Order: sequence, then C-alpha cells, then structure tokens
Amino acid sequence: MDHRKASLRDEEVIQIYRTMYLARKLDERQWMLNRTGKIPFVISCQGHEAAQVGAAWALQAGSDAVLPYYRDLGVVLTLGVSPRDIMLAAFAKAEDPSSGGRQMPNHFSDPTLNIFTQSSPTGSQIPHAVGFAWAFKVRGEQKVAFVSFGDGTSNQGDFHEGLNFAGVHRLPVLAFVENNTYAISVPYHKQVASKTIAERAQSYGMEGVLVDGSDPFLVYEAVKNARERALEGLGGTLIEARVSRLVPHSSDDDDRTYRDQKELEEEKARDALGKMRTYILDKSLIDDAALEQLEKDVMDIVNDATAYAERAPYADPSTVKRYVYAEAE
Amino acid sequence: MDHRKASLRDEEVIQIYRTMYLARKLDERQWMLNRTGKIPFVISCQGHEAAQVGAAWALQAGSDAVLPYYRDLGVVLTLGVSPRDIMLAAFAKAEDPSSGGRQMPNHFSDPTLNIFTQSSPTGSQIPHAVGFAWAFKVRGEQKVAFVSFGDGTSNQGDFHEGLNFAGVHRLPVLAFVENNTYAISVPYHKQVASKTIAERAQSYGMEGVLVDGSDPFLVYEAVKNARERALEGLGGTLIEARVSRLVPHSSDDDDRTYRDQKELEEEKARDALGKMRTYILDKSLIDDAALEQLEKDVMDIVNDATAYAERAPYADPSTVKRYVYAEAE
Amino acid sequence: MTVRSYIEAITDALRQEMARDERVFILGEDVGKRGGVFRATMGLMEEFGETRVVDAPLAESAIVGVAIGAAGAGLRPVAEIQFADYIFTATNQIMNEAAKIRYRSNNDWSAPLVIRTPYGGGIHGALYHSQSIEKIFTGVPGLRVVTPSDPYTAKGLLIAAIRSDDPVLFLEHKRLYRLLKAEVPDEPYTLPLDRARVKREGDDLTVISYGYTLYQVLEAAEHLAGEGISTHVLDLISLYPLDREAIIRAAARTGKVLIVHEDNLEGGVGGEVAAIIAEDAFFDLDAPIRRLGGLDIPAMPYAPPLEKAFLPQTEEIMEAMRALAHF
Amino acid sequence: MTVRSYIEAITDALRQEMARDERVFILGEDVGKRGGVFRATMGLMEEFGETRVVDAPLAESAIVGVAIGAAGAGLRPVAEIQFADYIFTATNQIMNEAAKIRYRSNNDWSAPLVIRTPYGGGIHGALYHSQSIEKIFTGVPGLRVVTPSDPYTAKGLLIAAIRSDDPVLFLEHKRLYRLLKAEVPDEPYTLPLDRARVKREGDDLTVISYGYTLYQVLEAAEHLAGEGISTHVLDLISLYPLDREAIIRAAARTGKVLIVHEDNLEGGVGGEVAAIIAEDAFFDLDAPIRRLGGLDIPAMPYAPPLEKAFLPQTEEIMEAMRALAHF
Ligand SMILES: Cc1ncc(C[n+]2csc(CCOP(=O)(O)OP(=O)(O)O)c2C)c(N)n1
Ligand SMILES: Cc1ncc(C[n+]2csc(CCOP(=O)(O)OP(=O)(O)O)c2C)c(N)n1
Ligand SMILES: [Mg+2]
Ligand SMILES: [Mg+2]
Repeated sequence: MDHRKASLRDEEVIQIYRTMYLARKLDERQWMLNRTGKIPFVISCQGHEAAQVGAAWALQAGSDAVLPYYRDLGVVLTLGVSPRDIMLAAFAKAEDPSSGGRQMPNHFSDPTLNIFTQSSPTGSQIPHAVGFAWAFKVRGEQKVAFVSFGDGTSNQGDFHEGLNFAGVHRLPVLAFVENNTYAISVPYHKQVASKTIAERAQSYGMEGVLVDGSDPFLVYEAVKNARERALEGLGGTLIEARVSRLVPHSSDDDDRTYRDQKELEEEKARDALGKMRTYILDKSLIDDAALEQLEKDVMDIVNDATAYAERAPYADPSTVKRYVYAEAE
Repeated sequence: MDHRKASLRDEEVIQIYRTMYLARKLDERQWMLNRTGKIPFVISCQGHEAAQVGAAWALQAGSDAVLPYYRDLGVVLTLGVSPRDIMLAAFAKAEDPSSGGRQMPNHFSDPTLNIFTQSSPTGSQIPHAVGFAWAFKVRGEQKVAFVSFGDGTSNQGDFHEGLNFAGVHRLPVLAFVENNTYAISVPYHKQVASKTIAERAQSYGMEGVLVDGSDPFLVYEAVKNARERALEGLGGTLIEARVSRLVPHSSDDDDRTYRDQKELEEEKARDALGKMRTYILDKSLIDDAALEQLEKDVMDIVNDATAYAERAPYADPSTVKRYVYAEAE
Repeated sequence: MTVRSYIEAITDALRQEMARDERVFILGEDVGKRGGVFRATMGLMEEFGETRVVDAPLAESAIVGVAIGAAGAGLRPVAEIQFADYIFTATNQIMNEAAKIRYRSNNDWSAPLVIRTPYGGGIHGALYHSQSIEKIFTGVPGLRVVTPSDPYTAKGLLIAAIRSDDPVLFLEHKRLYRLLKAEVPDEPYTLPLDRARVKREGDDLTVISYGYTLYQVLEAAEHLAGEGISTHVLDLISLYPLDREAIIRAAARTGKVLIVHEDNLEGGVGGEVAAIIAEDAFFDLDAPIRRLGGLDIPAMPYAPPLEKAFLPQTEEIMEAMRALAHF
Repeated sequence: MTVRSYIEAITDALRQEMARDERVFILGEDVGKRGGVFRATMGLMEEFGETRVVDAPLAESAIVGVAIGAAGAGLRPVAEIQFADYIFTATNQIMNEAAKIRYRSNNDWSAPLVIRTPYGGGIHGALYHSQSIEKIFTGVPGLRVVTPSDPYTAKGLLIAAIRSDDPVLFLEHKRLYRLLKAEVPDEPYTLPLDRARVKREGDDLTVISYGYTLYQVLEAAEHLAGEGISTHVLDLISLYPLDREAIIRAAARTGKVLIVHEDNLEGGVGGEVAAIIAEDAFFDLDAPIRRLGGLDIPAMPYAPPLEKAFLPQTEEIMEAMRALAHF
C-alpha cells in the first residue's frame, strides 16, 4: 500500500525502513557472534521486521503497555530500546536493562518504556496484557496494552482465557499474532485448526483483522485503527500479520529436516526488507547516496553496540541472590 | 419438534420421558435427603434433563466413550447407570460403582458403559475425550467420544487446547455444552465474551450447532447428525444446548442473592419436563392411566434405590490406602 | 476488639485494606454478588463497586495472570481461587510468572499480589474440595506461602500480605473458617509474613504444626499437661520461606520434636522442617524426629469413615507425644 | 552391548518399546519430523509413522490431557514436554487427573502414561530452560517421579516406565544427555521404578544424590579416596515415592550423611530424605545431616558467572564431605 494512504509522512517511512534495517543487522550480527562462539544463543526477528516496526509505529511509546515476545526486536527498537541494550542482553552483561544478564536475550523488559518483563513459556504474557488493560480502563487512562505472540501460541490456554476476560470487559487490548506458519518445526496445518488466527476473535466478541505482514503500512494502519477503537471503549482487536520466518527457529535449531528449502529460498527472495528498500527508492523518498549513508550509519551503530557490550562486565556473582524478594530500602 | 421428524419411534419417546422423569425424581429425592441431613451434598440436573436424555439417546451405549460432567444424571441414566448406583454414590457407599464412595456424587464413572472417570476441576475432561477420539481414529473404530460441560467451563484453557487438538486431527469428538447461562452465580454476560458458545467452534475448524435444550428431539437430532458426521471422518462438533438451571448451583448454594426469583419462577413454569409430559399426552402416545402407572413405577424405583443405598455399608476404612498405584495381581 | 470468626477476620482485613488503598481490588469466581462461596467477600461488591470486586470468568490461569498484569500496572490485586484444589491450572502463572518477575527483571518489575484460597479437608469435600496444596507451592523462590490458624493471625497476616511487595499465596484452612471465634482488634494491623509463633510454652517436647492439625496438637498438649507433660507448640504460619531460627529454637528447647500436618506425610513441609533441625539443632536432640501427617493417598475421600481415616486422630498424636516425652 | 550416550539410550528404549507394543505412541512438540529439540525421538516418525509419533500443537495441558484419554482408551502414550520449565500448565492434568484416576475410580480406570521431560541446568539455558522441577511434582500420591543418571539406567528405567500401569514423570537431566557414554545392553530390559542404587561403596560417610550432581559427588569421592576417605554413594533414582529402606541402610552404614541436589535447597527432595533418616536412622547418626543444593533463587541465570554461582561447586561438596568424614 502507499504510505500516504496510511497518513504516514515521508520522513516516517525512512525511519521505518531504518528501524527494520537496524533490526535485521543487529539480528544478523548476533548469528555471527553465535557461530563464532561468542554468544550462546540467538532467536531472530528476520522476516518479521515489517510487521513489527509497522505495528509498534502505531503505539504510544512509554505510555501504552507493551508485552512483546522473543522475536520482537523490531517492536522494541521502534519503541526506543537501544542497540547497545540489545547487545548487552545478547552478551548477558550486567548493564542489560531487561534482566541484568539473568535472562536469555530477547526477553525484553524496560519499565521506562512500559515494556513489561517477559518469560519464555509461550502465551503467559497474554493475561498480563489483559491485566494492564484492566488497570487502564478502571483508571480511565487513554492507553492500550499491546501483546504479541506467534501462531502456535494461539493454541495455549492462556490465549483463550486471557482474551475471553478482555472480551467480557471490552478491555483495550491489542493482541498481535505474527503468523509465520511454523512453531519451531510444526507447520500451521498440524498446529492450528482454524483457517486463520484472526477468526478466533469471534470467540471473544472482538474484532479480528488479517493483514499482510510484509507491508509495514498495512500493519501500521491495522494497529492504529485497533488502537483508536480500543480507546473509544469498543474493546480489543486480534490482529494477525502474515509473516515469514527466514531463519531457523533459533540458533539451536536446524530447519533442514522439516522445511522445504526451495520454498524458503523463495520466501527469502520476497523478503519484506528488500521490498521496503525498493519502495523508498522507487518513491524517491531517499536517494542512493543517502540510503547508503543511512545503512552505513546503522552498521556503525551495530559495531559500536557489539564492541560496547562485549567489553562490558558481567554482573558480580555476589549479586546472584538479590531481588528474590523485595529488599528493605 | 415432532418426534417423527427426528425418526424416533413412539415407544422411544415414552422411554425418553420416563428417563427424564426418573432423573428428576432421583434428583429431588437427593435434595430431600440433603435437607434432612442424610447426605452431605447434591448437585442437580433439574432443568437439563431434556437436553441430557435427548443427547445420550443418540449415543451407542457401552461403545462410544462418554465423559459427562456433574449435572449429567440424565445422560448416565440413559446410558444404563442404575438408580441404585446413583443413590449408592449419593450415600457414598462401598458399592457405588463410580468410586466406591471416594468421590462426591455425580462424579460418574462406569467402565462397563465406557463412561470415563470424572474429577471436579471444570473442563479437564475435554482433552480426555479428545484422547479417546484419537484412539478410536487410529484404531479405525466406529466410535465417538462424547464430552459435556457447562457454559462457564467453555472459558477454561482445556476447552481451547482440547478442541484445537481435535480440530487439527478431525477427531470424532462431540463436545456438548449445557448452557444454563450461569456458572454458579456469574451470569453469561460476565462470563463468556462470545454471543454463543456454538460459534467458538470456528476456532477449531469444527461445526458449531445451537439447539433448544428444552426439546429432547431437537437435541437428539443434533447429536445424531454430529455423530454421523464424526464417523464419516468429517471431524467433531460443538453442540450448545440452551437449558435452564431450575435450582441453586448445588446444595451448598443459595441463589437468592444473585438470581431474579421472578425470572426463575417463569423458567420453572416452562419446565421442559412438564412440556414433555404434555406432549406425550397430546400426541396420545400414552393415556392418563398408563402415565400415572409409569410415574408410580419410577417412584417405586427411587424408593427402592434410596432404601437400598441407605442400608448399604460404607467401604471399610482399611481400604483407604488401596489403589494409589497398580497392585500386583 | 471484636469477637470474630476466622473468615470474619478475613473479610474485615479485605474491607479495611480496600478502604485504605484504592489500588486494592478483588477478583475471582463468585466473589461479587455471591460474596464468595464461603462468603469471605460478602458485601464488598455492594460497598466498593464492580471495578473493585470482579466476578471473573471460570479460568484460574487468567485470574492469576490478569492479576499479575494489573499489579504490573500499579494495582494491588487480591485474587481468590475458589478451592485450593482448582489452583493447579494457574501453576505456571504463579511459579513461572509471579514468583520470578522481580528476579528476572533485576528488580525493575514486581508482582505484588495476594492469592487467597481455602484448603484442607474434614468437611465432606472429597478428593477435590479437601486438598492440602502447600507441599506443591512451597519451595518456589520469590513466592511466599503463609497460612494463619486463628482469627487474630488471619487478619494481621492478610493485611501484611496485601501490603507486601511480594506475591503471597495465602492459604485459609476451610475447616477453621467458622470453627472458632476470638478477639480481633478493630483497627488494621500487620503481622510479619515470615515468622513462626510459639502457641504454647513447654519443656518436655516440642510439637511443630500449622493449620487445622495445630488444634489437635493443642488439645493433646492440654490433655497431657494433666499427666504432667509440658509441651512446647510452634505454629509455622510461614510455610515458605520457613522461619529457620524459630524452628531451631523450638527444637533445641526440648530436644524432642514431633511435626504434624494434614498434607500427605511424604514430601510434606514437615520434611524440610525435620531436615533443618537434623542439620542445625542436631546436638540438642534427645530423640528421633517424629512426623505425623495425612496418609499418602491422593486426598481425603468422601465417605465419612474414609475421610476420617485420612488424618491422624488426636489420640494418635497424643500417643506420639507421650512416647516422645517419656523417651 | 553397545556404547551409548544417555539420550541414545532413551531413543533406544523408545524404539524397542514401540516395536514391541503397538499401543505405545509418542506425542509432544517437535517430536516428529524434527525428532525432538534434543533429538530423543530422532528417526521414530520415519520408522513408525505419523499416528505413532505425533507433533502436537503447542499446548502442554492438552498434551498430557489427550495422553490421559488415550491411555483410558487402551493406548500407551509417551508424552514429551519439551523443557521441564514448560510443564506447569499441565500441572492440573498431571496432579488432579493422571495421579488420581486409579484412586478415584476405585481401580476401575488407570492412567498408564509416561511424561518425559528434560530438566536441570548448566547449559546456558537461563531461567526458563534450566529448572529442576522435581520438588514440585514429588509428593503427589499416584504419580511416580524418577530420574536416571546414566545410560544403562535411562534405558531400563524408561522401558519399565512405559510398561508400568502407573503414570510416571520421567525426568532426564539435559546436561547428561551427551556428557557420558557407557555400555548399554542391546536387548530390552527393565529396572525397578522405586529403587535407589548404591553407586559406590564406602564406610566413612554417605552421600545421597541424583541427576547431575551425582557426578560431582562421584568425582569428589574419587578424589577423597586418595586422602583415605571412603565414601558410600547412593543414587536415589526414584524421587517419589522414595526408597526408604535403601536410604536408611545407606545412612546407617556410615552414620554421616550429606545430601546433594541441584534443585533449590529449601523444599527440595533432600528435606524428605533427611527427615526419613532423622526419624528412622537416628541412632546410627554420628553427625548432623548435611545438605547442599541449588541456591534459593528462582533458577539458574544466563550470564555464565551467575549460572555457575547457582550450584555448589565440586570443591564445596568435597569440603563438606571431608568435614563430615573427619567429624
Ligand atoms: C509453554 C511453552 N512450551 C514450549 C516452548 C518451547 N518453544 C519455544 S518457541 C516455540 C514455538 C512457538 O511458535 P509460535 O508461537 O508460532 O512462534 P514463532 O516462534 O513461530 O514466532 C516453542 C514450542 C515454550 N517456550 N513454552
Ligand atoms: C477449575 C475449577 N474451578 C472452579 C470450580 C468450582 N465450580 C464448580 S462448578 C462451577 C461453575 C460451572 O459453571 P458451568 O460450566 O456453566 O456449569 P454449570 O454448573 O452451570 O452447569 C464452578 C466455578 C471447579 N469445579 N473447577
Ligand atoms: Mg510461528
Ligand atoms: Mg452454566
């Protein structure tokens, strides 16, 4: 879609591209670090960036509550998490704002941005988002709770229980499904019994919206509209963005046993990031030189973040017992 | 509806009425026994009998797997559980076939009838039914798994997870919701976010059917059709029967704080049991004298069952440690 | 001071905290119009309105999960699980989420919520309305598990739990709800969440218990006093983390220890209590550490003779106490 | 005999039981085409087909619940929970259903199923891929909880679990999967589900452990042998119900006991073990019963220095052993 139809300014589109590109490069760097034995684990956003950045662009950073999942590098960068923060988590360093190196990377958390702390069990964040939305509603605040997760996760009990609670009380929850048609190795048709995830909204008296996740403007528009409806008191929305997982599930995975590699190559050829690059050039929102400079700047940032994080200290082992319970001030 | 439209023989209709009446009378007797301090607890089928007997009439007793819930006295009587069995459970006597007096009444179980053992946590039986259906499908058996539960229970994670599993594999599961619009004191609109429970079937790629649960023929037809579809390999069905809970949730409940008593009186006046009695007389399926005799016979059975169970011994306390684990033969 | 039952003390605590702090709200099944199936929240919806007392859909994982999110947003949820037997579907939200939120976020976020739930048997509740669940939920760092055994403690402990910045699993023994009445201060007060309390001073043997069985122990102690046996009785109150110092002190005082609880014997909290004593009060011991508990069967059956067979009878407890005293 | 790793022994057991008994089937996440994220079910879908190896939707409560129903219908399910950390949403199905089915139906129905799951840390798994869950699931009458610590035991115990008519939670320490290889008989065999095993005979002190820490203990024992200290080592294997006789015998043999496990110290299985000894081997004891365990923090953190700080190091275990021996 044309970005002007979504009322996005040219400058915003450049920023969207830049954030997608940054996410991709930070992600790729982590794979490299993993393959060279410098970090133990990576889990990727590659192929989801358009949907993530488009969605987060519609949120009010620091005000709306955001409960992302492990792929949402694009979401949190858009909200304002810094590349250094990302790399600090990848290297598990003390300064990592999400957990001080206690959690695996991509378990985002940042109270200054109202990004709630995440765990690994899939779907458990959905009722949390509903709880935030409950608080916003009873306090009369103009905020929504945005929560994201994968297609497989929409089978968890917490998805059902959480969204039903939200539906009964018409709470301002935006449930964002990044449907990449796989849950690790299990393909959609063995995983989800409904044709779309979006149609599950009906069970919760909610709007369900299906959107092409390779187009950030479409996603932006869907989330923006859903946010407005939620703020008008019309309840939450279940938004399904169709995306592509361009790499194995994580650095511990090998997708060759279960994924048609030719199909995957085709998906890579249709990469939303490349499409977006072509778009900004075609629409003359940027010229070649400026784009090159932008991409170079991003690489400098990635390099800086990597170097900074690699040098940063680990938490002192003596801190390992802290913060199990509230400590007296 | 006219019973001939559902291809039910006149004699079957009399049996359906008789079973409904028997369920009601056994149920009423338990309340009396409870109010006179003879048994500690009752949970009722009153108002659900038409739906229960109609549904169970469509099943193959002893062959189909049946996973009822605590209100399903009408279901299990139809399948062949005896009034004495019911009263033995009410009095918690050793001979109670469902648990030997270990469980509360109405936690049905009878391996000879392929009624699987039930617990109290709502909804946990749904995945069990899916497991039975899985076994039937892989063994190529012409059987279905019938599982029932209340409207509130359709909010449990196990409902969602179980039916999605069934949907993915198109398993022969009949999920039967007895929607009495209350979960103890909480009314439907505070409980369930979708307009109907039946429409939740869409999330599972299943058929969803809404049926008037005060008409046993309609329910019979719905379950029969669903059973046939399941046996043809077309997958399960979620059937919602609209019923009325004519008494408090259980003998520990008092519905006066939360339920409009006038509305309740009106529902009682529309009691499906009375409607059915009128129907068989109006259609001249039975004459007054024969009906009176039938009802007297039922009362004799209820009296016999009560007397038998009251006299029956409790399990010996020395048995309390048995059957925690498999015992060597 | 007003004479109140255990459950009245709980209602009193809830009402006072809701009046004091508008962030406090209740959610659970039937807690609103019905006032709870045991009536712990009776009248609170009328008094505080439907946004403060929420009749939640039948879905325990959501009850706890929504409470966690609401706590993250700054509210102070008090979730009710209707019977402890039904808490298990919320295990992930309790153990993997609530208990770990502070730790995993390096103190940035917390989960200040209370989960109240009635546990225990002896009221013809059968296998699914009688369970003692404490053994399952103790041992989860980040979570506090407490249980009061009298009205005074119930009120002060619940207020402390609500004001605490940690998630607290607040276990209420349902057989105690209306069994006893006692003087309870009218004004709000708090009791420490992590302290055991000496219920009776004595010198011949020590009995450590909590919940319903504590009353069997106290009855036995009273009886044995007539035989000249002096019993020291400790009420654990905090089941996790345990009050190690109080346990060691109580054990060391007499050198003879009996531990009694309703939860199944094997794997119950008594094992940890005994282990603490066997490690840190070993040289004070004059006899083997004895334990009595519920049978190692799934839960209390429904039939009265079977139900009764589950728990050690007061006679049996007394016998064990006498044997220890004369050891 | 073939030299196999721990995980190869597990695959071997699965394959042989599936070939022997067509009722046996596997369900879990990624167990099919992917062969499991740790590769325990590698090649089994190819060999036995899609109705015997089922890639289940991402929903743990359904995995266990469907297994229970299938078992009720006469099949023999082996469910895999991908990481033990993700088992908690299935708690209700495990504790309230599987464990209670035989008891509540007075022996009419049963739930013969196995739930396999990798637990434990030390592989950079952080808070949600490192947990020791045994303390949560032990103490549930009707459920067996076992954990092998070597390839030979892994195979024989898993075959026994599959053939058992009881529900078995089969815990596999993921750090052991590829850590060691040993001779494993090629033919199927079973080992008792409820027996501990002496791993090393000795006379100066007894160490009781299981899982990964057992190897730290054995290493320490080997080292201390050089100092003339003779250590008796017991591998619990069955965590519930515990093998009381073996525990008492092992404790009585030396009179000095150290218990070591990876699970958090407070509330861990070691408490029950100590309690058994303090009650039934009291007069044989020559020293306080010592315990070492994981820190009482939510789980192992990700950062290597923090991860390492979680567990007692072998040095620390050795120090405790030495102190006991010289006591
Ligand atoms: C409760 C739980 N079970 C299993 C896992 C292991 N696991 C991690 S991600 C994943 C697949 C998730 O698939 P999906 O929801 O589609 O998200 P995607 O990774 O495809 O974006 C699984 C099974 C987990 N983290 N939590
Ligand atoms: C998991 C669980 N939570 C709570 C309860 C207590 N409880 C018993 S029945 C019931 C309401 C069930 O409502 P519904 O599903 O509509 O069935 P109905 O009783 O109306 O037929 C509740 C909350 C329970 N048995 N199990
Ligand atoms: Mg996916
Ligand atoms: Mg209902």
